[in-house]
Order: sequence, then C-alpha cells, then structure tokens
Amino acid sequence: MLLARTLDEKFASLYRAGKIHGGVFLGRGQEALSVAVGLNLRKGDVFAPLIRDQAGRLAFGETLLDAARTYLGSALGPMRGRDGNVHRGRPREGYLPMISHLGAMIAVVNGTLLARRFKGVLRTVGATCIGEGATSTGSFHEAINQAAVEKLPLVLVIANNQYAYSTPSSRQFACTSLADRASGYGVDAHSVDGTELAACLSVLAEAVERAREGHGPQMVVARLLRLCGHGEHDDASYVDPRLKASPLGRDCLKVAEQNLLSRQWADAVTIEGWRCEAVHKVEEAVATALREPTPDPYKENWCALASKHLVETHPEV
Amino acid sequence: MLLARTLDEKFASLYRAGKIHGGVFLGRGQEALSVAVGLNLRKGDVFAPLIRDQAGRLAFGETLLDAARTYLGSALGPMRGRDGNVHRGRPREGYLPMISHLGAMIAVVNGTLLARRFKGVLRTVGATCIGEGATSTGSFHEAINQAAVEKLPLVLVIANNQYAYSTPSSRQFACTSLADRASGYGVDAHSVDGTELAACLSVLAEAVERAREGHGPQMVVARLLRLCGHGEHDDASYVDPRLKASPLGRDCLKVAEQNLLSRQWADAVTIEGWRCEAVHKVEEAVATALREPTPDPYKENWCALASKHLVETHPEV
Amino acid sequence: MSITYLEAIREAQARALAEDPRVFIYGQDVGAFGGAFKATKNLAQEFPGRVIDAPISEDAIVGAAIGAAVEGMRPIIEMQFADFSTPGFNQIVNHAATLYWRTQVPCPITIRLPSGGTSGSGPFHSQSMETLYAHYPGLIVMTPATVEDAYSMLLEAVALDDPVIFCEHKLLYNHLKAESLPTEAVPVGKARLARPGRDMTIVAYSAMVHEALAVADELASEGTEVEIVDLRSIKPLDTDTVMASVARTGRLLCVGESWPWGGVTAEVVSRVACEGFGLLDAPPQRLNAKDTPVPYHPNLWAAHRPTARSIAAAARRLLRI
Amino acid sequence: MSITYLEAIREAQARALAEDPRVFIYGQDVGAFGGAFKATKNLAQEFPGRVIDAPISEDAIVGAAIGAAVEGMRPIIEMQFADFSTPGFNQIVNHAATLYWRTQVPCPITIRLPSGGTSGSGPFHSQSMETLYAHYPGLIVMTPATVEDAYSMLLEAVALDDPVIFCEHKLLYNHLKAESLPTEAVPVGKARLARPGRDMTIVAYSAMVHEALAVADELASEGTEVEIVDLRSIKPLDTDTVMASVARTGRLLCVGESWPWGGVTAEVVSRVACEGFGLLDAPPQRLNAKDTPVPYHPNLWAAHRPTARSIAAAARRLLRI
Ligand SMILES: Cc1ncc(C[n+]2csc(CCOP(=O)(O)OP(=O)(O)O)c2C)c(N)n1
Ligand SMILES: Cc1ncc(C[n+]2csc(CCOP(=O)(O)OP(=O)(O)O)c2C)c(N)n1
Ligand SMILES: [Mg+2]
Ligand SMILES: [Mg+2]
Repeated sequence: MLLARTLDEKFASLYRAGKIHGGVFLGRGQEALSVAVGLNLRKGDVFAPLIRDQAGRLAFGETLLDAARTYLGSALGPMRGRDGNVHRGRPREGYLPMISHLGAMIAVVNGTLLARRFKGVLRTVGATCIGEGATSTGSFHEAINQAAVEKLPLVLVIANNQYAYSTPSSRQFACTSLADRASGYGVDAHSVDGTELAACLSVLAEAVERAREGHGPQMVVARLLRLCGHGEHDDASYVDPRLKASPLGRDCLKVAEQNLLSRQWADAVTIEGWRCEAVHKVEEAVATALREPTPDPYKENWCALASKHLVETHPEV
Repeated sequence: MLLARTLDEKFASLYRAGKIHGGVFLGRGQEALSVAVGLNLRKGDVFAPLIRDQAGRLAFGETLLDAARTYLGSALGPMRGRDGNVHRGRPREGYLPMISHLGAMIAVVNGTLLARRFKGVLRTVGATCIGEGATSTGSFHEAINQAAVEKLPLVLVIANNQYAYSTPSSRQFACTSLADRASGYGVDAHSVDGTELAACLSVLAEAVERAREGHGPQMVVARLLRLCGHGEHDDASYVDPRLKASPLGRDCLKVAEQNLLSRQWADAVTIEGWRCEAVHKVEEAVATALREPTPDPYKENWCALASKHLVETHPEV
Repeated sequence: MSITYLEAIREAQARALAEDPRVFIYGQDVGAFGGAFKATKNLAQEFPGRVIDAPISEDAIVGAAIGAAVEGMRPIIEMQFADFSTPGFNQIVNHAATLYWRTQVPCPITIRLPSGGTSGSGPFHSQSMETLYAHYPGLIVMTPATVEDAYSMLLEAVALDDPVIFCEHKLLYNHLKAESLPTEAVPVGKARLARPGRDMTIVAYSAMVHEALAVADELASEGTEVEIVDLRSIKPLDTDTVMASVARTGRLLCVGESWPWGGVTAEVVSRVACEGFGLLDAPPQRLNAKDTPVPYHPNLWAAHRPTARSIAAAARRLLRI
Repeated sequence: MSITYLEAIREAQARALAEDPRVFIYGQDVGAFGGAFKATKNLAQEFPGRVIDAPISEDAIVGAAIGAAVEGMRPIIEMQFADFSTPGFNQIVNHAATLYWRTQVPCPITIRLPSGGTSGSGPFHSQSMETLYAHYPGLIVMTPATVEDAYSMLLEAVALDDPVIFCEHKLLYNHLKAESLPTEAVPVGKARLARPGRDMTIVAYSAMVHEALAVADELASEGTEVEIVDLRSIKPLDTDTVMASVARTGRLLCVGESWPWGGVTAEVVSRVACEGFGLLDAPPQRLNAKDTPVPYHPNLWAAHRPTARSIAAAARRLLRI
C-alpha cells in the first residue's frame, strides 16, 4: 500500500506538471481495503479493480511499469495508448480492464467464473471493487443477483467512501448500511472498517475463502473516506469537515504505520527505508515510461475487429 | 375481480377465435391482489399496472370499453390502434400505459410523484405492479432506490407468481423472500398471501396509507401462482403440479366466493347474478368495440412529434 | 424433407454445441422451455448444462457472456426480442465491441436478436436494431434473409472471433422453408445476387429481400428486369457487389425495414453516390419504414413498413426517371 | 463582456428556471457542486430545490423525467458524459420517444449530453451519440456549434413539447467565446450558412463546423471559396438549406465527428443524392472519424477524428474531380 500511495502521488505530481493527458484518479485512503483484496487473491483468480485500486492492482501482480506506461501513454503499455489511466488490465492474466460505465465489471467477472465452471476449473474466485455510488446502477443489481442465482465465487467489495464525485451517500441510498442489501440477494455480507489494514486483511481473507469454498457470492462493505478529490482536477471542497475529523477520515496508511511502530514490528528508520525504496522504484518506472515511444497514428492499424478480413475500408483522404 | 376475470376470459376466447391480433395476457389468479391495489387508490393518485392487472385497472377506473377497444384495435380506443392489448392507459388521468420493457414504469411513477411534490400537491400516491421476474432488471433497482432516496409515496407491488414466462423463481433470485430486499433500500416491506382477497385488501390499504402519510416507499410482496400461461399462446405445461396443488395454487376468485358463501355475505344466486351482469357488460363492451372502425392508414398522420412543424417529410412514393 | 428458417437457427446451434465444447447458450427461457420462439427447442435436453435460463437481466446476460468469452468460451446469447436488447446495449457497444481493440483479446460472442415487425406486435416487439449496432465500431452485424443463410451465417457467427449481432427476422421464422440445410456457404462479408436483372438494382436485406423478389416477379411480367442484391451482412457491407450491380443497371433503389433517418439505406446510397457516382443513370432512391414507432394494428403496420406494393411503386417511379 | 459556450448553457438554464416554474434540473452532481463541467454552477443556490442531485442511475433519471413531464413539468437532464446515456438509452428511445405517439400526451424533456472527443479522454468519455438518437422516431436532436446556438437552442429545447437530445460539444465549452448572448435566434429546424462560398459546400455540425471554417480560410487564401452549412439540428435535418447550397456550388463534402457507418454524413449525402442528384457536379464526399473506439492518446485521437487538415485534403480532392 505504501508503493501504491507513492505511485499515486507521483501521478498526481505529474498531473500538476501537465505531463499526463486526461484525468488522474487516486486511491488515497482506500489502500488498506484495496491491498487486502489483491493480497488475498492467487494466481488463477480473476480481479476487476476500479479507479481507486492501485494498491490492489499491485498486490494482484500488476507491474509499476504497466501502470506508468498506461498513465503516460507509452506505446509499449498494455493498452498501447488506445486507452489510458485506470482503464488498464491484462485479461489473459485474469486482470480485467475496467470500462468507465460503473457497475459493468461485475457481470463480466461472473462470466469468467461461469466459464471456469464450464471448464471444470475449481477453487478460483473472482473479485471486483466498486464505490458506494455505483451501487445505484442497474448493472450492480443485475450482476450481484446473477452471481447469487448461479452461486458463483464472486467477492464484491464495496468501498463506501461517503461520496460519489460530489454526491454524499445520503443522496445515493436510504438504507442504514449497504451490507443490508446482501440478504435481499441471498448472499453473505461482511462489514469492515476500511481504515484498519488488519481488519481489511482478515475480513477479505474470510470472504475470499468462503467464496473459494463454494459458499457463493460474498459482499464486503467497507466504511472509509475518500482522502482526495474525485480526480486530481477536483479540490473536494464539498467534503464535510466533520467526516474528515471523524474516525472515517483517518488515513489507513498512517494508521498502519502507527500500528507497526506501536507494536514494534518496524521502527521509523525501517519504514523510512521502505518509503525510499518505493520512491526509487516508482521513479524508475516513470522514467522508463517517459522515455518510451508514444503511439504513432501512422503505424496504428485502426482496426476494431479480430477478424481482419471483415474490416471495412473507407475511402482514404 | 369477477368483472376482470370475465373480461379476461372473453379476451381469451376471442383470441382462440382468431379475433385478436397479437398476444393476450391474463391476470388469472392475481385478481385479488390487483383489485386490492386499484381499490385502495383514489382519484388523483397514479397507477401504472402491468400485464396481469385487469382487475386493478377496472378498480382504478378504466372502462370496459377502453380495454375492449385496445385489445380489438378500435380506432376509438385510447391507443387508437397504435398500441395494443395491455399497453394502454390515460396518462392525463394518472393511469400510465406500460411499455413492454420490464421495470421501466417504476421510475416513471417516481417522476409523477416528484412533479407533485414540486407543484405542492400533497397526499397523492403512486402505485405500480410488477412480477417477480422483473425484479431482476436494473430498472427495478434504480427506481426503488431512487424512490427511497427521494422518500416518495410509491407503492411497489410485486406479484411473485412463481414463474417469469417459463422460468421458475429459483432461476430468478436466491433470497428467501423478495421482501428481504426492502431493508437494503430503506423502505417498508409488506408480505401477503395473494390468494386471499381480504388479506390483500388490508395489506394494500395499509401500504397505501403509509405511503400517503409520508412514510416513503412501500414494497408489497404477494405469494401466488399464475393460473394461466404466460400469454394465451402458452399452455404452461412447465408449471410444477405440486405448486398447483399447494395453497399457492388456489384460485383467489373461488376463495373469495367461498368466503362470501361461508360467511353468508352472499348466496349462490346473488353471485350467479353478479356473474351474469359481468358477462352482460363485457359482451356489450366487446360488441361495441367490434363494431367500431379500425385505424385507417390513410388518415394516420404518421407523426411521432408533438411539434408538428419539426416533423421531417420523406419523399413520398 | 423441408426445414424452416427457425429450424435452421436451431440446427445451427445444435451443431455448434455438438462440435465445439466452448459453445453455450444463455438467455431467458432458452432452457427446458426452448425459448419464446422455440429456437432452442430440445437443446437443453440434448446438451445438459450448456443451455442456461437467465434472469431478466439483459445487462448482466451480456456482461457474463463477455467474461466467458475472455476465458475462451463462445457464448450464444438469445435476446427474447431484439427490442429488449436496449438494457444490454451498454455492455454490447461499450464493452464487447471495444474489448479486442483495447486489449487484443478477442470477444467471440453471438447475440441473437429476433427482429423485425410482425402484425399485431406493436412498438416494443417489432424493432429492427441493426443500424444502431452497425454504427458502433467492433461489431459484426448479420441479417440473413434465407434459410440457408440463417444456418450457415449463424455457424460462422459462432466461429468468428468478434462479437456478432445476429438479426433474425421473426416474420421469416415459420414462413420461409428450404429443402435442406446447406453444405457450403458464401462467406460472411459477401452479398448475394438474389436475382439477376439489367434494368435496375434493388438492394435489400432480411425480410425485405422477399418483398423485393415479389416486386421483381411483378415487374418481370411487364418486361422490366430487376436485379436484387441481398446484403446478408450489413456490417461489413459488401459495397463491391452493390457497385457491380449498379454498374450493370445504372439504377439503385435501397429498401430497409427500419426507420428513415440514417440506417442501411442511407449508408448504401451514400456509398454508391460517393464511390460510384458515375455508374448512376438516375438519382438513387431509398425506401424505409415510416418515422414513427411500429404500430400495433395490422392496418397501420402494413402501411408502416415497405411492402411489395410500395417497393413496386418506388421502382416504377425510378424506372421512369 | 465575453461569454463562453459553457456559460451560455448555464445562462440558458438559469433563464429557463427563472421564467418557467415547470423547469427543474436533475442529474449527477448538478446541485451544489454545479456539475462535472460546471454547466449548472450556482443554479442550485439560485433556485433552491429545483436543481437536484441524482444517484448513479441513468435509467431511473430518465424514467423520472418522463413521469414529471407527463405531469406537466419540463425537466432538464444532465448526463455526466454523453457516453453514460447508454444505461438510460431504453427509457429515452422506447419511453420518452414513444409517449406522444402512443398517447398524444407530450413528453417535454431536455437531455443534455456533453459530447464529442477531447484529447486524453479515451473511449468512454468522448462519444458523439447523435446518430443513435436521430434514428429513433420521436426525438429532436440538436447539435449547436456556436455560443449563440448553445444558448438559444437550449431555451428552445426546453420550450418544445418533445424530448430533445441536446448534444453540446465538450471541446467548445471553454474555447468558444462570443461577445454577448443573442436576443433573437434562427428557429430550430433551420440550418445556418456559416460562411458563403461558390466553389463547394461543406456540411458540418457541432465542433466540426469550426474545423470546416478553418479549412475555408485556408482555401480562400488559395482562391477557392468554400460555403459552410452548419446543420444546427440533425433531426430535423434542414435538407432545403443543404440542397440550396449544393445548387449553388455543385460540390458537397459532409463532415462528422462520429463513426463512419451510418450517421449524419450518410443521411445528408444520401438525401442530396436522392433528391438533388442533378445539382451535383461531382460525386458527393463524406468524412468521418475512424471505425474504432475513440483513442485515449492525443496522437491517436488527433488522427481518429476529422481535422482541418484532413478536411482540407478531402476538399482539395473534391475540387479536383
Ligand atoms: C454509468 C455511469 N454514470 C456516470 C459515471 C460518471 N462517474 C464516474 S465516477 C462517478 C462517481 C463514482 O462514485 P463511487 O461509485 O462512490 O466511487 P468513488 O469515486 O467514490 O470511488 C461518476 C458519477 C460513470 N462512470 N458511469
Ligand atoms: C427488459 C425485458 N426483457 C424481457 C422481456 C420479455 N418478457 C416479457 S414478460 C416476461 C416474463 C415476466 O415475468 P414476471 O416479471 O415474473 O411477470 P409475470 O409474467 O409472471 O406476471 C419476459 C421475460 C421484457 N418484457 N422486458
Ligand atoms: Mg464513493
Ligand atoms: Mg412471474
């Protein structure tokens, strides 16, 4: 999670320096939850992260270079400049690239799990993350219900970070907790304080394990606060200061550090060392990506079909 | 409900005689629930019925002639032959005509209630009906959540008639009861045995009353069985005989009649008189509609816009 | 033996299931019931576990198909009616259609859309949605007009590595019959000369091919020879075959069952005008449905869509120019 | 004083709210926050209770607008990006668009779609969806290219009794400026002669009008006079003005930012070919975006859409024919 934070901060500073085209979306304050998802998955599992999941992506095995290349538009990145920023993945490795339309990834994860059932591949799970705002989409509902009907090993992680862009949760839903939705689908629910790494790790471990053991979809609802703007263009001035001051507003990374220190699992020097190492790795990846070629429109084949022989040609100008 | 059953049966026999274009959809077995919705609404309320709501439509004030004209394609009906069968209504009278896409009517009812709030019209409610199959649509979810966030006086009636076309509920959802969904939206839930008229009347009375009093959306879930095919083209041979033999399979109309008789609120002769009267009215409406002109394509203005001056003209052939 | 357009669709699915373990079918009521139109009749019984009833969740149905395709499966999705593909529209055009371009991982799914108008079906069970799907990059859109094409193109759809929108016309389901299933087929992407003629070209697809053929019969008795091009797939659209026909006849009428703004007729006419201007001896002409929802009543419905009668009138007018 | 395209959109909404109590605004983040692009800045404060934040529920957002319209209100819906109108697609095309035709009760809703490509936005924040909505009967589709039109057409959209799809181009939001708001306006349904010329006609709309104007400048310096028609609304499409221009110039190039299959350029070219064949001295020409999703990277993006450069090349080629 330290590495994710460091990478995010680098992207933010590149954004401020005008070095990134389009938006930058950070996971600040959500690293504990996100990393807990990634860490509990294994090779062969499926992961469809969303915009605030840098930590989970890295934990699942994404390289810093993939991230840097996509944000910086390197032609060598997994999306080759065709798509950017958080819209990246490697489907062949079970790492699905999000589309922007919120809620759309869940059913796709279901489909990968259905396929595994067809193929007789057992004991793999699929996890995906979503914000509380996206629980209002029809896609969310159709997909979690689908997973429940098919009893799929889906782990659906909802980060209730109190805001969807500027919209507070009170304008998004009227239930006490989103975990109250689980029984209406017939799926298990887990709630967790998203600012506590240890809690996230153990709750996710349990949820992933239950899914793996065949207990059907697991819904995890985490309480936390988005500690940044919606994107880096947004100063988030609308965030209620009382929320910032509340336990929800704690920075999960600081909490985790404090924990390490107070339990004497690490001292300040060690942590500083990790930080330096993270900065170093991030700088290296970014420097590499920055040196790389950007996509060349003349080399681009402009071809949206895999069946090349069926591509229409339009009169050239 | 007797009138609705009689009308439905007439449509079914007209269908068998090849007198109706397109499908015929009956409310057989659902009249008690449906009529309870219609009876509990007042003038000024909004009602968006679905395919099995002949009883509720009549109770809300639809005339037999409107129904007959639409099914028989009279040019004088409310839809003038442009739309048919169950796709009928009179929006100006708070009676919304369904589109076929399941789940789509709920948000529209929400909108009428929002409008009333804007206009300061108080104490009107909006009711709409839906099958258990349609609870799987994204539209259902978005709309009930929207109603909850806006705390609208919506009464959402779910008829769990065990099948969506041929699909049993076990392939539609995995929760114990659809009423378990209510708490996940923060709305009130009511469950009722849909074969019992008295129970339906009192539960709907309570739900409508609570909505009217400002307690926000009310979800009513009724248990019953569809006592007919999906449409009259369907012999429903897939329906589990055990369900037919179970209490769910009781015919609400017969149950109600038995009740009247056993409580001596009416005798067999009276009931037979009602039946004759219903048949007479239905025959009259159908005979009228059958005599009426069908739509004339040469008189049709083929104009989908209210802004006539903006209609595009296409070269005539 | 004789086989209908609908049976051909069933047979193609049966063969795909039999020959390729990656194929499965997912949609509402497709299982034991065999589908609203019986296009999957007995398939659940013949291929246990591979023909799956879905909840009423078009978005999730398509979403799941995408995920399965990523994992190497070849799902066939049945929409109960083409019109009900709108709730699945987003996953189709923004997810299935973009996946290969974004990731180089193919997305081989076939989405069957029971399409087109039938009398008494009304605004929501009659639509022809090919135009929408053809507009988006990343999709192949097939519109078979014959029993043979229904069969062979559906097999090809399943075999292709791209998402295919398979528009099957409900009006042809039971009316259209052939002697037997084809053993070979024109590949997708090629149009078919449904009838040769020298005086004018009518370009049509799906059910309209048969209306056009009726017109050709009628005009033949008056001594006019109409050439009919059946597009077969509207994306890709076989401009070459259209152009070659117009080169022979000098006159083009393009007929479609969908609405007049945009669509196949606009695309065909504008391609010919742009790329084959000199081939035209007269202005090209289009004939589409009227610009309103599809009406319920048979009287209105028959006047809403092009028919042999209105096509013949348009053809005669074009011949007089 | 100077006012941007975006400010004009804000001002039009402010005026509509001020003058008509039936107007309200509904959409994600449109309230206190003022919208993702600030098109509703301060409106929630100025008109308390009438600018409402919606959940992320496009289907329910449009659905509620329809219900409110039935009750006599005049909702303005903001989609956060045009691309996100897909989950609301069904309610738009099947419900809002059919209501009047089915019931004779009008459905006056305005759906604002922040449209079109901007550099670095990628496949899901760049789309131009006018073609889809224009294909369906029952909708009006506006595509303003100027500050003045953004203002006056939005006011007219709200005043009209039909559902209006209002495609506002994100690239114009802050770049395009005018001296002041217009006091009178060309009515919707009429195209605008953006620049007179005698040698050829370029038909464009939305952001492409400005690319075309740059081309006209460039070619003017070479002695060629290009006439530019700004369609303003693509449905209804003002065929008369287009035809009159082609009658003067004999040459037509139609430019659109959307994908090449179907769409505005196909519709315009095919109308001119069908109805104004004799006016053309050369084959008509179309220029569209490439047939892939809109790319993220600025290099690719700039090559994906038509630009002054590619339009100029097409224009020169057409002049040589
Ligand atoms: C269907 C859809 N509608 C609108 C948007 C625009 N949008 C992008 S992110 C966002 C807010 C998401 O909030 P939430 O789900 O709570 O996630 P968070 O940003 O808080 O992590 C919105 C409205 C979208 N991406 N998809
Ligand atoms: C979005 C959508 N998908 C599919 C259909 C086709 N369809 C019509 S009725 C029906 C079954 C409805 O079942 P249910 O909601 O349980 O209502 P019931 O018929 O049992 O009253 C289906 C699948 C539809 N109308 N809308
Ligand atoms: Mg959030
Ligand atoms: Mg049902």
